[in-house]
Amino acid sequence: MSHSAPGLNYLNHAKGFKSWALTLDHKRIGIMYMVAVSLAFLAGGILAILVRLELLGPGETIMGPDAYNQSFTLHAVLMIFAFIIPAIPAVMGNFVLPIQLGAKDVAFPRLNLASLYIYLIGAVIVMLALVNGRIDGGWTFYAPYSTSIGNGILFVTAGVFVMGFSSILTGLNFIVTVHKMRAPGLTWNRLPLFIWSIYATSIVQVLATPVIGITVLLLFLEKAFSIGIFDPALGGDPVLFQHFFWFYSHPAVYIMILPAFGVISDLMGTFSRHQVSGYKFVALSSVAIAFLGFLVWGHHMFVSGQSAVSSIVFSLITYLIGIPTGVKVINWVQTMYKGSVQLKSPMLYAIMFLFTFSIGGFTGIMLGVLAIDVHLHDTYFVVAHFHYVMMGGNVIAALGGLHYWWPKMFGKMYNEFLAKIAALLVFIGFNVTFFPQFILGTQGMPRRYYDYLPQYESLHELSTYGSWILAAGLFLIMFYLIASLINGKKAGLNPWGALTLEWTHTTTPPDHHNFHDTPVVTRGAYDFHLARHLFENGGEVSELDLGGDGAAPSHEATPVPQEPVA
Amino acid sequence: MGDNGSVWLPDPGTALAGEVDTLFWFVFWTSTIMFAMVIAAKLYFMAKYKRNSESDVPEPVEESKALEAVWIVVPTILVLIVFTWGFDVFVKLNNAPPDAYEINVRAMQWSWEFSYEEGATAYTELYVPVGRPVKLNMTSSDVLHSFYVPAFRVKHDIIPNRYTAVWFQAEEAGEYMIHCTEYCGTQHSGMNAKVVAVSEEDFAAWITEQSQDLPPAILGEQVFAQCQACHSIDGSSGIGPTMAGLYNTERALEDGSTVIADDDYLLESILNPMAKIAQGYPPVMPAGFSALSQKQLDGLIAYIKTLE
Amino acid sequence: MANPQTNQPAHVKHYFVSSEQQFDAAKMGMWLFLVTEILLFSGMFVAYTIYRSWHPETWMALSTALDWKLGGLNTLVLLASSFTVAMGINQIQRGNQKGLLINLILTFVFAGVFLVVKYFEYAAKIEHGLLPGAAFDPHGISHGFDYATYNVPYGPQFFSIYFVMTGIHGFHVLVGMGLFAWITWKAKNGAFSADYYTPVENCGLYWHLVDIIWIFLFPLLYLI
Amino acid sequence: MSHDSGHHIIPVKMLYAVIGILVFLTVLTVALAQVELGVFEVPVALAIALTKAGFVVMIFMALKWDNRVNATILAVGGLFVVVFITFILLDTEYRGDLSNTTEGTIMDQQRADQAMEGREPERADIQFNRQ
Repeated sequence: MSHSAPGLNYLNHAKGFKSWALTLDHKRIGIMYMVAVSLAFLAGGILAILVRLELLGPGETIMGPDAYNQSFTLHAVLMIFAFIIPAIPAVMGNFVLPIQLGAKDVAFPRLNLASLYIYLIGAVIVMLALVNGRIDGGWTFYAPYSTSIGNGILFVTAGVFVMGFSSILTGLNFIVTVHKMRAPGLTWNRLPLFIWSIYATSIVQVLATPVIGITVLLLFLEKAFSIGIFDPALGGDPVLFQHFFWFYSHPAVYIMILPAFGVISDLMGTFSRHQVSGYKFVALSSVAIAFLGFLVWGHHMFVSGQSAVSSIVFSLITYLIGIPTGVKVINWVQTMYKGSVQLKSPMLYAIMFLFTFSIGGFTGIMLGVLAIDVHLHDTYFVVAHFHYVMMGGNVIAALGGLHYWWPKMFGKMYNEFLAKIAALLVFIGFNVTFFPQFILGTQGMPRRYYDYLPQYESLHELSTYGSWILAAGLFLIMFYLIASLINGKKAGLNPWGALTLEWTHTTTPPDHHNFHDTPVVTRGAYDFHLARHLFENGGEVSELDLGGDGAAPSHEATPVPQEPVA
Repeated sequence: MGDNGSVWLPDPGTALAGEVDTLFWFVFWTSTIMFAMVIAAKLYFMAKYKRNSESDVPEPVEESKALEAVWIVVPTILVLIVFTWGFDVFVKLNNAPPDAYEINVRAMQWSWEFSYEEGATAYTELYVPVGRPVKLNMTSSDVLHSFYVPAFRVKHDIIPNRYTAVWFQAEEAGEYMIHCTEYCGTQHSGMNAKVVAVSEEDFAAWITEQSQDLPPAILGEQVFAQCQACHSIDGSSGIGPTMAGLYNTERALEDGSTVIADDDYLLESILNPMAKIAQGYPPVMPAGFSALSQKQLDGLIAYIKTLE
Repeated sequence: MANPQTNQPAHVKHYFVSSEQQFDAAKMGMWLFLVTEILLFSGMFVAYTIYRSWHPETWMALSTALDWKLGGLNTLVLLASSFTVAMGINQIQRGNQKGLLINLILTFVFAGVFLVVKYFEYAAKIEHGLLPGAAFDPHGISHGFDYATYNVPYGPQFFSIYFVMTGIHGFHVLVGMGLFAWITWKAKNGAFSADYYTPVENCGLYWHLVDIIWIFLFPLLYLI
Repeated sequence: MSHDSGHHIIPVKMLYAVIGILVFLTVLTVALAQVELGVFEVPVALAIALTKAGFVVMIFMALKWDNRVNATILAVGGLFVVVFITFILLDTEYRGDLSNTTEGTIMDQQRADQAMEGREPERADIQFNRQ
């Protein structure tokens, strides 16, 4: 196997600012995305800590109502548009997806780089709102409140519009890449579930994001020219705005959670060294969920004044989507059954995900019940629910994925002991922060409240303490990951014994062109029983599996047919 | 976690709230049991199938179609039960009995106005009779609000330019919090009020007392609580002109003309604020005040006359 | 001219295996992009549908405020431009670079004509206060017709939807003109051949979509 | 998937035929708009527009000879536009079906009152719930 000069990889084959800023390499773009979304996460996280600090007691604790209202709004906008939506697809999707497909790059590398810059421009425009009037009222921008405040809303809508473009271009790129650039032998049935879920996510991104585009555009025009589509004072209909908004924003929930499903599937398979139970179901249900996700937006609007007919239809379809999601959870648990489970830190996050996401899922069912939602809508129950899904789902999975692919990305191992401590801190901190909020919600504490009744104080206090534990865990992760870059142990080719192409067919870190020769795939992503030879010597797999199944692992290149399967 | 749920749910204040709670507990316990099963299985598998040897490669498991069917069919049945049940209670929650006692509610940034057909108007306390269904016809003067009484498990958004409604029948005398649950600006979390449920007799007495002819200026002072965010009474300038010493003076208008601030002008300015815009002030006064009753309007004007 | 390493034509990027794969990928990407465009416009069509179903009388009354002759003319202009694009692709598929160039220039001209007509339409509306939302204030008399009669409830919404729909569409025409200017320039330099004309194909697809949107806008706004 | 799917050369004659049809349909829809069609007005106009769009998509955009995947993409896009419109109509057409919301707006009601009584709208203790 002739790689380009030994020791050269995508990180060091070219140096200098320009080699990064103008790179077309999907791996470098993924890394740059990682830096960008991490900054967004840091900013959003600091705001979250401030918000929790303010809620430590009733009345003013550290800031006044206007500062508080803007803090939670900016927290939401940053976390949703600038962090969660791009987190897994744009970072791990970019880095891993082409390699898992056996491709040398995504289908449109220039577009890929463009979407990174578009994302950055969008984020900057959003931040401009801070110095150009205020933005409050949450990330939902409900009219007519949003058009009644200062000009900050113009910047936020413009920024969201621009970031939406980035999201669309990424999704479009991935769909084409999955369709057109799979390696020979990599049939749909052999695709890693991570690919399936990113594929499903991309469908949602392409179909839903344009609608938030037109929605924020109309909101922009409503603010700038009073066009009277949403503003009731001019004869518009504010409920129509909510339809427009949720037509995107509910599917956006699936943009956030579907990639997490993919990461968890990969982790479950690899660390159980076992076929993911119900592979076909898990794969196809991702796509089914992506489509069904478009038919349930009205469950955010049961008390908004929409017709009862639509509430009923939306409620019913909400359950239809709950079932496949539930079965997926069971499939992941079942993957461990008669498997060979290894509790490395990435797997800890997968295990944690099963816990937190299940709570998020069950409380989602609770909120889908028409009569109960009347009580729980816009209370802390909803806040807790979506944090269990978004953070307990997406962020936990993203952390799992980060720990899983970190060695491949940088060729360095982090400190496994610290990683386990951090995982524990995150788990405890997360649950202490958000579980009390369920009870606050059922007790009737409305969300987006700066001040509250004294009866809610003890639970708020608990929640705030939890946020400190959570923050400690996250800072610990930041610390040892950065430390690993400086003095981490060198990572092997395939430390987890995974079977997807990024582990079996690339060096660590990968070569600039991923593969020198196009790999040929002869087994499914989780067919560990067909790859026994890789594990014969025990320990971590340290050799590339270039021969396909049956062949002995060898450094000798096996001739690879060139003709691709499109 | 008893049936009245001191930890999870506040005491229900209406019979319908009790029905909601029953449904809540059904979903709660079913979910908890299923969740416990999933977590138990997870922990068991984690321990039982722990990797013993690094070269261990387990055989794939034959997937049981029957088991898969169970996972799909059982939850489907459960959610269909929950859906039907939830739908049933939802319709009850949203359909007020035809004989309900109706109260008009106007929400605004950041206060409430409850007006009774007998003529009484309240701002911080919504008096209702115990044991009689009460229907609130609600609308908003500015942005979206939402009317929420946790103890009654009722909530509905309040929309400008449209009436929405909630109804409830308080079972016991007492006070119940009202919150606004749709974000409406700086003082969103301060937009609270109370339902005060009293016996029929007390309610009758209250409403008679409140609907009594207060001296107009006193009534006007009460009503003026809504105006104070923009109009001062001490001569300082706000979003709108001050009311102090306004009566019967000559006012300059935006269009260059002038007008005497007499009764007719004040009335017109309240009912149709865009007709004559005072010079130097933005035309932002909401039209919502046209909903005030004749008596309230007379009261307001009487009160403004008293402001020197 | 071929890439010595892969024996592929020069226009094939290194991460593609063949010219075919690259062409298919580009085209699929374009179709996906067109779908996002459709969904972007769908929001406006939804607003149109809802408000029309709420206030059909306003919609019927105010469609007469739009000049169907100018709208119809623009429809024909766009159809013609779609035709010239299709012809251009036909020409380059046969290797006729000059044929392509002529058709591209024609398309560009038609797009320009469309915008000029649009300009006159907008100018007339603005002159008589047929404006979106709060600015709606129909006034003035032209050809013996009193525009004030257009002052009906929900007229502001009609003109909001009219201006936003045609405005976004017009913006797409403008972008299209930019694209055609670019590929016309490339075509002039002989960048395209029967083997490689992907940008023409994709710009063409975009342009046809702009045409299709107008095919719906015209009857919905001007005729019914 | 056929390998020369994207490179079908459409005969010039067919292009001329299609532009002919499109111009004819445009004239037709304008002509029909001058006639009173009542409830059929909208469906007829939409049907003609859909036919025209169909010709453009199939022939000018060559979807007829194109890869199936591209046709699927377009179909899915169309489907979601329909979903978008239908589900919102489920709300707007049935708004006020329970007594928790009124069907009409306060402005409309005031306007109706005004028209009926020919005077300034009475202050709005209007009650227009459907019982």
